Amino acid sequence: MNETFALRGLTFRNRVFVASGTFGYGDEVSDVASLDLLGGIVTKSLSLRPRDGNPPPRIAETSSGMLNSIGLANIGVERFVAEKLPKLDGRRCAVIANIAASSVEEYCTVLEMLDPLSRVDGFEINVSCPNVKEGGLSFGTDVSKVSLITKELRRRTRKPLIVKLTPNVTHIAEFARAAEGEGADAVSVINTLIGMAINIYTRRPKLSTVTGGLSGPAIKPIALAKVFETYKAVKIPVFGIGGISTWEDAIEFLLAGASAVQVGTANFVDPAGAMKLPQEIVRFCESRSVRDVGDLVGGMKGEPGVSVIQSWL
Amino acid sequence: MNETFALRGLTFRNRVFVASGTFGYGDEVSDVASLDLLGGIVTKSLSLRPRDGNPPPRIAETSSGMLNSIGLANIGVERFVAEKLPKLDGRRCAVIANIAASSVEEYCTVLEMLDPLSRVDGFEINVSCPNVKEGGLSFGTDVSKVSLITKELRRRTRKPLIVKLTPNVTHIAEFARAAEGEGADAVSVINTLIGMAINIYTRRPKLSTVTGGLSGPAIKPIALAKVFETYKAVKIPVFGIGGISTWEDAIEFLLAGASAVQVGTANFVDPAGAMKLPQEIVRFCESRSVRDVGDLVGGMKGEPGVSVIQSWL
Amino acid sequence: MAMILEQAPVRTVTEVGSNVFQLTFSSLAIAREALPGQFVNVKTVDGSGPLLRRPFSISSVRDDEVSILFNVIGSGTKALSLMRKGEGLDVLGPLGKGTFPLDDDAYETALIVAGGLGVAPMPFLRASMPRGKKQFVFLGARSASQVVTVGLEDAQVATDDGSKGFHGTVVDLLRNTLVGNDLGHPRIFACGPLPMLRSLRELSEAKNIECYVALECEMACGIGLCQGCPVESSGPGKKYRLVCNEGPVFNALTVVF
Amino acid sequence: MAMILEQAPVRTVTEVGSNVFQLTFSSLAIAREALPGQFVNVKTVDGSGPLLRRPFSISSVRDDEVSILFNVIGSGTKALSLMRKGEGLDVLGPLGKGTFPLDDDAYETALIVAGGLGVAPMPFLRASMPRGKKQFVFLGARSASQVVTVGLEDAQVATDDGSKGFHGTVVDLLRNTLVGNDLGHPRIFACGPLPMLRSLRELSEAKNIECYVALECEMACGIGLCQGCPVESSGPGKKYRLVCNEGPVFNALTVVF
Ligand SMILES: Cc1cc2nc3c(=O)[nH]c(=O)nc-3n(C[C@H](O)[C@H](O)[C@H](O)COP(=O)(O)OP(=O)(O)OC[C@H]3O[C@@H](n4cnc5c(N)ncnc54)[C@H](O)[C@@H]3O)c2cc1C
Ligand SMILES: Cc1cc2nc3c(=O)[nH]c(=O)nc-3n(C[C@H](O)[C@H](O)[C@H](O)COP(=O)(O)OP(=O)(O)OC[C@H]3O[C@@H](n4cnc5c(N)ncnc54)[C@H](O)[C@@H]3O)c2cc1C
Ligand SMILES: Cc1cc2nc3c(=O)[nH]c(=O)nc-3n(C[C@H](O)[C@H](O)[C@H](O)COP(=O)(O)O)c2cc1C
Ligand SMILES: Cc1cc2nc3c(=O)[nH]c(=O)nc-3n(C[C@H](O)[C@H](O)[C@H](O)COP(=O)(O)O)c2cc1C
Ligand code: FES
Ligand code: FES
Repeated sequence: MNETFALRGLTFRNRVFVASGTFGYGDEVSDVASLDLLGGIVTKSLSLRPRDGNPPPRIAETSSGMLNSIGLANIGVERFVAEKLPKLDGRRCAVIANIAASSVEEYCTVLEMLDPLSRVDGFEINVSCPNVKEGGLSFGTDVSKVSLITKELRRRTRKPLIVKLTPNVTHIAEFARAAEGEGADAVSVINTLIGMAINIYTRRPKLSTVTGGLSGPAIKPIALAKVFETYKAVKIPVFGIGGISTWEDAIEFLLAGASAVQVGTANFVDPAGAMKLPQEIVRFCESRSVRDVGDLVGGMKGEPGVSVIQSWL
Repeated sequence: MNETFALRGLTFRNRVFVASGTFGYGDEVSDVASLDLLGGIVTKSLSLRPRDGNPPPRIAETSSGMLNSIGLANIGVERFVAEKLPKLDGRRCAVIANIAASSVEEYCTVLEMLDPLSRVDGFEINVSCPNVKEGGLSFGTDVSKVSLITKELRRRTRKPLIVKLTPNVTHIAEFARAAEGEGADAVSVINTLIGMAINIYTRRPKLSTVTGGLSGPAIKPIALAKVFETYKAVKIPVFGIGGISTWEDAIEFLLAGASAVQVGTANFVDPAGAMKLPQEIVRFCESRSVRDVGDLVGGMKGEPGVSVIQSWL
Repeated sequence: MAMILEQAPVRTVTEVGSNVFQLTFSSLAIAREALPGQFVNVKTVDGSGPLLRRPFSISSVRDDEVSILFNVIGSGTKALSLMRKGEGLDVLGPLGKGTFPLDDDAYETALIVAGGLGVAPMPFLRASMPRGKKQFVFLGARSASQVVTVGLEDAQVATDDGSKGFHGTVVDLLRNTLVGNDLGHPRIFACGPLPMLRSLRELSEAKNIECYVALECEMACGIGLCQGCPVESSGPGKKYRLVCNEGPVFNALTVVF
Repeated sequence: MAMILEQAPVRTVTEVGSNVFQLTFSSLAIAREALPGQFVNVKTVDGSGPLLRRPFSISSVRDDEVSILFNVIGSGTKALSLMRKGEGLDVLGPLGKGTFPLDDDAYETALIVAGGLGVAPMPFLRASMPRGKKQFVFLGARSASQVVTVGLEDAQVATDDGSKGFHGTVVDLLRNTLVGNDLGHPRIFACGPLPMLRSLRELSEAKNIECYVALECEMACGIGLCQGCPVESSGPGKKYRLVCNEGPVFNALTVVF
């Protein structure tokens, strides 16, 4: 059984990752979860300077989902390098540094600081964080900006470069094509959807920034459709993200065209859950005589089934 | 307590409606639900000719939501007029005819057929049904088409004209402004979001059309954000739609800027539920000394609350 | 044919087979209105289950008590299986205008054919059968442990693996029975997996026996609101018919399945 | 300080006040590691509750048994209140590095102040108190029916409406007690609604008494992964501290609330 997956010469142990902003820097939960079982971890978005993030409240639960408005709170690239990266030494999973920035220059600077470090295996570029006013949103909804950022970063690294796209656009395929056109090695689909919630008794928004990012099982059908749209539009691999918590969810994304998956919000509910997925995916493949997990990628069949729920009979 | 709400001279009994495609033509469930308690019903989208709709399967359940791919199955405007409209005679709620079409001419023809009929109180224009290949999608994601349709229909009717927008665009406000600019009396926000689901055992999509429309509580935070965006962009009233099932949900939409709400998917779960909302909204207003339900519209306060869940103490 | 929406108290929840439960609730109104082949669309009152209601055939009716029979498959049936006596079940029903036609004189013998949990509607069907009709019941299952006979103890049984009764499919069993037995004017009433219904349709066409089948499909509302449950019609006119509204029971010749 | 993630069997679920439940589960590992002021983040194993876990203060620890005390507020606490003996509770804990500091010599007298269900962490705090410390417990509630005294039977009670004990707030009661009584070196340990904690901070500043408060806020993970639970810090340096990780107990002077 082959579980591995390669990107620009880098081979990942398997196709399951933890998503940016949902697993810290990988050092928080070593008591209960082993990173070694993952294909890789994507760090919290790193910016040049440390960021305090948004005022509280930053979290609101919704039906099968949650809203967040963290505001890219992070320790900054320097402290990440000094304090966090050493703790990831010896871990068998890949480390993908996710970068957030408020200017093209900042993206470049942060990448250049991280690129020489051997423990940084690749980059994911957050062009789409919807809840930071000076941040992502403007880039992620403008095709030319996504092209520009990809181009500038591509010139600066030979490591895998993944562009993480926002779903809050009419045609995500255009953005994927732009990234592909400028040499991105993969795209990640999707970041959170813009959402909001109001406390009707206080009449105040439940998030300090009024709107925030929606994630969790609620968005899975939307994420799948965006992955499918992207898969049809580009040749580079797609990281599927959005509402994944079970191995069934992961396989659904692979079939829709994702080459690998990232688990996000589900880590908050079960911090050891993502680590179980690779093995469960393998078990599924074995039971279906699939020899390479990669054979599932894009494996959805064209014609839908007949309209009958017959599982009870 | 004033519950009423007026649009272009037409006064609705209250601010709760049932959404297009989720309550048939109003005659199906008279056993358990009284239309008289509603502000109005919006009919299933009507096209010039009857439409068979898409092949099965048309429905798939998701986390706190559902996907549909009905394909605008409807009996056509002629049979609607002959068979369904008479059954709505004497009902105290307004009847809003929702129109779907595959060309600007078809929109106009259907509207012209319905406009002279006194039982048709107004129109909602579906420019955004995502699951009909020749239908809505192309119009709803193109600002100039939304302008054109609004303009042509406005010339043909003096009755309230409501344009129902798709959420599958980057900036819904642009579309709302386009409709407003051409004389729409209101906009409805939102139609369903594009989504999909796959049966991992058969590897087939769960909908015959592969992708379909996501609705239900899962999308409520997204719908609220779109309503809020629209409310800030236009002066005409907004019908808030998306995941509403309780009176609390309805009030959340009013606070976000909706002048009225439409209940959709929740009708499938409780066909008598929407009828209870007007009274429950009134009760809430009374308990808060709000004299006019309309005073809630856009009533969200700017500053968010402090980050403390203290309800348990 | 009124449709009732109410919170009916649960009377009993019993495990009647491996992973098979019978849930009985009290609703005089539904008990009075129900016709064989109809279904109810239910959810737990506390909202612990999934978003949409779940449809279940009405399995038996006695006084004010209505029973359904189900397999625990996913979250909906799981939540139902955990209900306790006295809790409220949120029921919408009885639903479906297409019911098993029992009251006419065009048949003398009822051939009741069920595969797996397709037995569900049959006890109610049998109890509703007019006097004077002969009844033969044929049950099919994968193996002995999966045969559910609640209320159908006199049935002839077929198992795919031969571990109980006839070794083969229930349709083969019926076919054998038809050979050499004079059943008068028979009519088939069937519920079960699609392959079974298909081969039954073939048999009935070959033997020129009227055949009524209970179909099911994904449903969002169960009451004709959503247009979500089409089955292709085989005749002229409308392309699709709604399973929830015009079914769930159809003459096998009128629909494509 | 290990963090444990396990499915702990429920021992008892008891209604100990109006709408207030005590749930006890068995987890030797958590019982051993727990410190006063820490919390556990729980969900039902069968997934019947909401998406996210729910945080609850560790209320008492005895041998392998850990208890939490909660009000039924919404779907999460509802699902917990319906759990039965033997069912698995999905528990993550003990959580929080900010705990009630008990073991030093800088105080002689513990002033334990709780408002409403802020009593939750106090039985465990008291049981962990080193010998030789004096303890005074002050409970505040809206009215007599809302006083929950599980494990704190010797407490002085204040009610807003005077229906039990002192007529006024629990902070007024404490203020009165401070006047004229020599309490040695006191230290305040508090949990309760924000207005109470705020007026307590004022009192403690005025009287120059160290004051530790258990805070709570919306949490997605409870373990430092999501950055979702900031409280503004009053000192220099970092603008925010995470309630789940650096709290939930803080010295009242170090945070803005
Ligand atoms: C008219 C009719 C009568 C039925 N009678 C019986 C009966 O008597 N006994 C019995 O055991 N079952 C019966 N069923 C089937 C029963 O409704 C399903 O088994 C039940 O919905 C399973 O729900 P669940 O939540 O336990 O499982 P889930 O995990 O939700 O469902 C299992 C599978 O069925 C699909 N599914 C279930 N419900 C829906 C829905 N509403 N829309 C779309 N897909 C769905 C799911 O996608 C999944 O693949 C009947 C169905 C119909 C339409
Ligand atoms: C450190 C800590 C310790 C606590 N200790 C106790 C205790 O000992 N006893 C006790 O009764 N309660 C305690 N709570 C509060 C308890 O967690 C909530 O009462 C509980 O989450 C309510 O959940 P529910 O599903 O029943 O209600 P819901 O209806 O979900 O919640 C009620 C309200 O709280 C909000 N809310 C609840 N949980 C979250 C969350 N995770 N993120 C965002 N908003 C949320 C909801 O928005 C809603 O306004 C504690 C909270 C924290 C943070
Ligand atoms: C609390 C939280 C913080 C997040 N922070 C980041 C981030 O810093 N950078 C980023 O690219 N994505 C971030 N995301 C987005 C996730 O990586 C992921 O794309 C999204 O949540 C959808 O996946 P999910 O539904 O599995 O959570 C964050 C998501 C959440 C819920
Ligand atoms: C089964 C189904 C059919 C629908 N048909 C139509 C339709 O014909 N025309 C239309 O404008 N919207 C249609 N809608 C969209 C709804 O009116 C509504 O905008 C959407 O479902 C979001 O609201 P909800 O989450 O409350 O369902 C349909 C929705 C569903 C679920
Ligand atoms: S299930 Fe809604 S129309 Fe049949
Ligand atoms: S709750 Fe996630 S960091 Fe505190």
